[in-house]
Amino acid sequence: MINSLLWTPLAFGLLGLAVPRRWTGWWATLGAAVTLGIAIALLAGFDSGASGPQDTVDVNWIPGLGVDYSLGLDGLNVFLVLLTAVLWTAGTAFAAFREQVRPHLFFLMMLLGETATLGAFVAQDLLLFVLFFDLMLVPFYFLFGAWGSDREDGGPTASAATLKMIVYTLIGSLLMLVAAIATAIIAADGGHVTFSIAELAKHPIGDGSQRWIFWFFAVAFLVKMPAFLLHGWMPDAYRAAPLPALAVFSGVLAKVGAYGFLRVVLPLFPSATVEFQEVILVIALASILYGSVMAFTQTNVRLVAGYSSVAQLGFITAGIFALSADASDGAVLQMVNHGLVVAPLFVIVAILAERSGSEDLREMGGMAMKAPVLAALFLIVTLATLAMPGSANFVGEFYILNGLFDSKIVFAVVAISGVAMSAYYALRLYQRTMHNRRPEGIVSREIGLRDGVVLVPLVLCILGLALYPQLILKRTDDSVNQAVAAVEGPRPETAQQ
Amino acid sequence: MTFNAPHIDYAALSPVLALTVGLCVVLLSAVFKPLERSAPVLTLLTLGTTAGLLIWQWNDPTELITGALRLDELAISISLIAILTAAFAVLLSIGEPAAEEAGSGEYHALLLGSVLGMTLLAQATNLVTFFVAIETLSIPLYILCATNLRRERSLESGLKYLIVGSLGSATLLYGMAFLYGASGSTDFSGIAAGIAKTGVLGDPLVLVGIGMATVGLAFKTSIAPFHQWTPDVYEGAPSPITGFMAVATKAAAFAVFIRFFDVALAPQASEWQPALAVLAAISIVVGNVGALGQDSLKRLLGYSGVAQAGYILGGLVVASEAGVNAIVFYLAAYAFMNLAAFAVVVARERETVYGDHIDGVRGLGSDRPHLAWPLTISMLGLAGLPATAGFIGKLYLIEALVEGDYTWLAVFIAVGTMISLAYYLRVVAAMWMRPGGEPAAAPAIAGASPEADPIDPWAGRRWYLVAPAVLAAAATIFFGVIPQPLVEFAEHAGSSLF
Amino acid sequence: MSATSWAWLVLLFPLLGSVLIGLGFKVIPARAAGVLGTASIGLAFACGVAMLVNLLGQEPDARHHASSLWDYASVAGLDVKLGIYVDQLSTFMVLVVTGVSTLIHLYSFGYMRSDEGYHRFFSYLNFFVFSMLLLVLAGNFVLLIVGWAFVGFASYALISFWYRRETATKAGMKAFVINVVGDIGLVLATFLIFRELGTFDYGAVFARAPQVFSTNEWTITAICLLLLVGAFAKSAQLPLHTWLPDAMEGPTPVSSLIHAATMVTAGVYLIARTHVLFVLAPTAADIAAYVGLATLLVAGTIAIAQTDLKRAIAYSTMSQIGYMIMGVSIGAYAQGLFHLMTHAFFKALLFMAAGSIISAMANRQDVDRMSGFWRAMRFTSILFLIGSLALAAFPLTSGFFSKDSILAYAEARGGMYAWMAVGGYVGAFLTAIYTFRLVFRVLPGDPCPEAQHLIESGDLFHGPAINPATEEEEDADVGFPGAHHHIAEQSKPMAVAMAVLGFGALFAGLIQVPGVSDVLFKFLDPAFANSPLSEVHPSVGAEWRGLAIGGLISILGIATAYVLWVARPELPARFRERLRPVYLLCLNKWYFDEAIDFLVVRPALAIGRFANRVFERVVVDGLVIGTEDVVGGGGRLVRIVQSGFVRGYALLLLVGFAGLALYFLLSSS
Amino acid sequence: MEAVLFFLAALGALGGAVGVVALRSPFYGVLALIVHLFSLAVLFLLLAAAFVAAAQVVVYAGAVMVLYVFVVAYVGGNEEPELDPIPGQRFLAPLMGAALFVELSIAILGSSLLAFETHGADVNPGFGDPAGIGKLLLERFLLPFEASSILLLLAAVGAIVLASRRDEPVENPTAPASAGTPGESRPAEAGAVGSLRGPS
Amino acid sequence: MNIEWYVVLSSLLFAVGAMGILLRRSPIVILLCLELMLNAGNLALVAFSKMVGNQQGQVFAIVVMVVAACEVVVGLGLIVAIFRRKLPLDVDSLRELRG
Repeated sequence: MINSLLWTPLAFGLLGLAVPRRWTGWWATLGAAVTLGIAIALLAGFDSGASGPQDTVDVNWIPGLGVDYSLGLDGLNVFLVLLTAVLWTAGTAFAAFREQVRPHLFFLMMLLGETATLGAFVAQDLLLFVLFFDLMLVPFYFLFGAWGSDREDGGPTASAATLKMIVYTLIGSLLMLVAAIATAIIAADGGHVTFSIAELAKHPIGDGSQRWIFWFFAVAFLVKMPAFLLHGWMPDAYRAAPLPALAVFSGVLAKVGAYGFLRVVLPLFPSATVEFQEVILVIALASILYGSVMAFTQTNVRLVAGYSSVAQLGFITAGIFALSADASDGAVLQMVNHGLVVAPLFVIVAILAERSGSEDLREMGGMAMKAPVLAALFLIVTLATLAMPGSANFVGEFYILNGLFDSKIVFAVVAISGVAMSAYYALRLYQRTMHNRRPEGIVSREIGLRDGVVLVPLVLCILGLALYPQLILKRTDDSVNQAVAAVEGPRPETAQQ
Repeated sequence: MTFNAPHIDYAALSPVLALTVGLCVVLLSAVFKPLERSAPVLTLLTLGTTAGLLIWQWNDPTELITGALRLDELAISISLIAILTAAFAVLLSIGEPAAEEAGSGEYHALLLGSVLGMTLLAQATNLVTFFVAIETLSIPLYILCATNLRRERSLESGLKYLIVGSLGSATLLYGMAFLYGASGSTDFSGIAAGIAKTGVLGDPLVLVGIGMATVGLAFKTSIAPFHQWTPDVYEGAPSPITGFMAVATKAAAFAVFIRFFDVALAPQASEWQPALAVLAAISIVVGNVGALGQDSLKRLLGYSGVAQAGYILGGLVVASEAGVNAIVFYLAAYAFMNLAAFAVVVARERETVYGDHIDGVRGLGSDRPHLAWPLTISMLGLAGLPATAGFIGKLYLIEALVEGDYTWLAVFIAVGTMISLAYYLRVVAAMWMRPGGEPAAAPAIAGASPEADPIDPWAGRRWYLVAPAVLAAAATIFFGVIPQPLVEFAEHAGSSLF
Repeated sequence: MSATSWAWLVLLFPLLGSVLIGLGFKVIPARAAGVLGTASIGLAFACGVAMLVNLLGQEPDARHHASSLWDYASVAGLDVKLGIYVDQLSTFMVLVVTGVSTLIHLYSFGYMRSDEGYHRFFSYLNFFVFSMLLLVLAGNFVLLIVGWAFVGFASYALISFWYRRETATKAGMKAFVINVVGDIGLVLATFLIFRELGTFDYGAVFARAPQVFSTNEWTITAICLLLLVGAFAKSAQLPLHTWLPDAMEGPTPVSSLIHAATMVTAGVYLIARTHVLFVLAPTAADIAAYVGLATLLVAGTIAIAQTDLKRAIAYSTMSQIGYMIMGVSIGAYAQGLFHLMTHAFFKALLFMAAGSIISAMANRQDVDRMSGFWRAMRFTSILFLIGSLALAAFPLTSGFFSKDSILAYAEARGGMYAWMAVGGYVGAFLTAIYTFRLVFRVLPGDPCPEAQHLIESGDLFHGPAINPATEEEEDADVGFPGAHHHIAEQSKPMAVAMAVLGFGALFAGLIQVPGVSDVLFKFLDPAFANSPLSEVHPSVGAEWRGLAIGGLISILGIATAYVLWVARPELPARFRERLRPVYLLCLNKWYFDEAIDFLVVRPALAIGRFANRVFERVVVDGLVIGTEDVVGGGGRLVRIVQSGFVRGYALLLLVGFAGLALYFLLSSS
Repeated sequence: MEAVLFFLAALGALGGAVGVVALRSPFYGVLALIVHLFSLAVLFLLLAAAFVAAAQVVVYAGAVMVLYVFVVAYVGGNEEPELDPIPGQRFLAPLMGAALFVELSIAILGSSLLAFETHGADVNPGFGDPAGIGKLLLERFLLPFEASSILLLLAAVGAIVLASRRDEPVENPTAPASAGTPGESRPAEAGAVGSLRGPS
Repeated sequence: MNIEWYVVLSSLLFAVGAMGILLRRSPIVILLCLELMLNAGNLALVAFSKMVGNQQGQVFAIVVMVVAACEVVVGLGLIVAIFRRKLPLDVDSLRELRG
């Protein structure tokens, strides 16, 4: 089951090479849809009571190196998997509706990206996780570089921006590779080397090693998010990226970083986590504030969304490093929420760009006039973005901040100011595009059917979650408790080894 | 006087004999012109037979001819890599102007000679054999590099290689002399016993001897700062030869490197380990930053080769079985990745006016996907991205390093890999993210210089160029996804030493 | 059916109406949308009444019920249900909200008829009512926050309803952001409550608070102050009031419903709802009272100087809410709510009348341009007068009784609270003056051109569409004023709505006349029984004395206004000369906007610009570029050393060898 | 007696070596090398390596040097210009030489191997005579011996490949009569390629 | 004579040869210098073989001579080829490959 989930996209992508150009997009969409079906089936069969991963697969992959091909679902990843499937279906469909140059390659890369991302989520073997984590970059390197748009203003070309992104993000993940291996070997301590996360979590390694290994992992994840000071790759890459790819990229890939903290760092390096809690929290806060501030001074629509994600990921990180179950619950919920919000946001950006021929806020406006439906959808997305109470995003942030408030009250108070700023930049984005006078040469056209079928389901997901966030929280809670068990409350005795 | 001929295990010697015989046959084919066209076939036959015999010998290690050779899995696996590479080189050499220049028979004979040198080197367990073998490996290469006599660069590369190479072997020889003097034996085992004696252990004579041996071997494996011949020779030599050199020479040299250091010099390991580690670090840095601004693909691969040698040397630094496994695995992976790249380079060299300039692959993605994919895969593999053999290889090396408490070197590998992305991906970008199309000025260049080789517009479709590229790329992916067979292959090699 | 199920219905209808109208905007004809919208609220009102009846059928002390639908977000110790809480307070609020809303929907049905966004308007309006009801019915703090934010959003949506108007969208943004600040206060308060009490549920919180907190300990004070932040933001109290005047950008029905009758009173409701906590934190309560007092005075002074009809009324709203806040925070809960109700009536009415007049003025709102509407629009003028009388607390009008009941309580409580009462009377005097300034400007005198046109041709004057705030041309498709405007004289629904409210404004006070009738307080008091302050009761005599003073002051104020603007029109100008600083202060609204702009907005934007121009370039990119330079430099170096001279290579090789040899020599024994 | 011989031979060897390095004309260089080789042969004799000495004289001073002489005669002993184009090489080279010598001799003299101080093991008269060496070559070192024969074969082939008359540049079809010197061909090519390089 | 002397002499010759490679630009002379270095190696080998009293060193020396001869042959071949190609016989002028 979980195998089919993982490999269906790639299989479709490869078979797609044989499909005539005109139908590649649809074939790919079908593939993504089938994956979505499998994901839903998995969720349906998911037993929120059971502890530990479910429908696992565990095969010796490279016995010589102690690497296993072991996958599994648990509360941490089940909804992220679902999110991935949903967003990819949407993104692929959105792309399929539009003319693509070299469609075969484009959709192959899209689907390869899905497989890689799913792999990173379901991997239960540390090294497998690292492998997929790195693999994710490859397809997006091609997507951004080959289908990206070079800037007119003499900024870096698409391929240059993409290269920057790849190198930047790989800095993290290669160091992570070293760190992962070091973890396993130190843990094995001369014995049989295993990378199984569950095994490694049982006997954490010594504090001294934990310190540097923790940072190797942390950097990898923080870059991916991206977090403050490590987001240098983001602006250029976001400007260059083709929007369908960017939607899934920013919707899902950023989460892998946050997910990694919960899946790997907290259970495996508890003492270091406790030790560096404040440092990471400071970074998270910086991301929140800086991202927000940047977001409300940006005029490029993509970058507003981009920096807002920086802020949002800051919240998620803060939630994880509150080191309390409720905050982490909120973090997981918020990962899903943010994914569901930012992807449609980019879809809308694409729609707006088509109508205004520009992605600059200063050249937009008044587009709601003839497009009430579009405006309504956009409005809902905006409200979710600014974590309007009543939206699942609010619940997520509420849980995060409440947990943070309990453990580190000062951080919580500072962090919450980000909420106010988010209100400002999100509304600003909405108003500057949809409201106010309409500049010359901007058409206010109602959203077409083809975009509708992409956008409406996503918005429905947002609304549905807003009504019943418990859906996620309930299934997540157990796994989150296990994840934070080692670090919650007093310093665990495992750390004294 | 009486002399009793040494016992010779002909079965175990058969690969070497096969090569020798093949060599002679090919050489004879050069004499009878009508036969000369069959030289490549004969060469392939020889290589095939040898490979078969080697696989047949895949069993417990056997000492040969009074300790001159030792045919064990390490030797066999390395020899197989060398032979595979040679076979690819033969294919790539079809229609290679250099081969016509030199005369197909001689050309292939020299190639076989070099392979012979490699197989001997991989088995050598005696200083004399070692030295002869390394020369048998090198001298034909000096010549082959220069065989494209019309190209000044070919000659230049040949001469440079010869001069620096001989300097290297002279140093090596002098070091050998010291070790012989200190231990009183030319056999590796004898040396190990000799220098392990108290009073000798840690003696400056021994250590400086080791130092000189290191220089010689580091030179052959193009470890910085003894790497400088690499970019020049790679660029100047005929591309098939470069491809052959890049992989096979490294493999053979590393084989003897391993044997010499892990067997003969094992007693002094604690001294040479740090030195080698530093050398590895240096060449990782030098190779990677050197490759950054290169426009010549072959030159770029040359520098990348320096960096890769640095990675591989890491496996030797830890002086452990895992390290040897890692080296052998990485060499195999490296062979596939490099060969794919060179096959494409050769093809583009022949069908465009750019030679091996990076512009030669511009827009390849849309013009010649069947070439673009192999090159892409090989670049991603060399960059160590997942789902390629390169990733597993790095994984293997890093694991060995961390186990051997050389984590800092592992970090160096990681950092180096990051830098390397900048140039590997530049090639990928050129293929997929730039418009292709032939340049308007093309005719102006063709033939303008006496050095320009004739252009073969169909080169991009020749089976003997496409097949190797595709095969190698496929192997790169295959062993990236299902590495276990290769891992076992490597583990055999390692277990045969320790 | 139980009270709670009625309550659920109360919530259901407006939501249903909003969604139906919103989704069916293409298929439902305009009129039908109006009917649907009004009907849904009407039904809600009906259910509210049913709820009341149901409650009255029970013991006064048993008149509170909680009910919940499903777990909203309940894991890891947090427990948030989708639950409501019904008691006298919420019932009362429901009735006020739905009642007034129904009428205003009716009014809008006529008033907005020719607006292009008719569906949108009713959808929003229904959504607002739903949110407001959610706010008052919420059974736990989280849901309260949800309702709290929803009304904030509804108000944003309706303020910037004419979204082509830059001023409107700006005002909307301002309102929203300030409201979010309020929300944050509320959220933080909730966190603190949860941290201390471990629950969000009203019942549990109010039950545990007295045991957990000792009076005036910092946590409870902090909680209350944070709650106050929310309350002030919503109820436009100093210093978070600046959004309210700008909110007048919205259509007049919106001003009358949201920014006069209902939403802005949410703060009052909040304090009343959490009175248990405030009782534990007297300091916070007093602060609230003082802020209320300050607001009512400041707003009064500002209102006198404003020339924009709607804004002037808006400031009056601020000051009236000041009374209520003061009331509920000194313990005059029932009185405060009483005033809340009457204020809802007369202020809604006042806005409706104003809207009718503004329509006649072709959307101009400058009172200095208005005059003579008494002759032009008799019906409207009468109701405008009624509203003003009630606002000025003219004897026997509803405002007369409600406002003075608060002051009487303050007096009765004595001490500094008595002085608050004095302040309240001063405020009342100001109120009378500015209210009747408007009256005397608009109604009497010879008709202004617009009024004249109306008298002669019998239909409305049509000027070019202008933005009342900036007096500049609007772009044509802004929607309003659409084909033509509507005034009460020509539109039945408007007239009906105004008439009903007029009745309310005049006689609603009679349900609570000291010594005569005690309907309201008797109903409400049990809800506040657990507050020691509810023991305080001014004697009937004291109350009547207060009423007398109040009546006198209001008449005095009206007289002053008459002198200033009718008898001796030159006086104001002279005062302006004489007291220029004071006048400017009032005219510029005590420079609050400027202050906030200077203290908050500019710094934030400056930081943003800095981050964008400097930090991002220098530091963030610097990291990247710096690395690139280092690596690239290394590359150049390597390429230089790779000089092509074979002897150079040989040299390097030997240098390397020498180095190596040196190392080995050193490491040799 | 032995010491005298040693010093003479050593002087000769050293002198020859220095001569090779110092003499400007290759031809004299060759002659100097021959001197060097002969003196080495003497040293070999002193070290009881008769066969090696013989081989030295025959192979080197005989065959190889002749080859040298032929080549020098063929290409003409052109003197190389004084000025060294590589900055610093002139000064670094002697420095390096000195450094090497110092390091090596430290290694040698610092070595604690006792045998150093002696004349070496006193060996039976048969030591190093053709019989002994031949026996070793055919038994112990059979393989290197055979291998070196192949090596010689390859070298010969190589020499033929490199030096054979098969191609004069002028016969080169692709090169017209204007077979320019390579010096000018590269800039042309480079320029052309450079002009074709897209902005990247 | 002590073995030391021979070995030191050989190291001196080795250094001289190396210096020659660094200094001289005519490929022929460079080849000669390579010969010097190899011969230095030979001297060391022979000296050591005397020291340790086995003949392996001498055999090695003989093999080295063969190797040296091969290198010479190839080197001279190259020189001839370069000469044929009408290129200057000066290693410094052969620097198209660089960077």
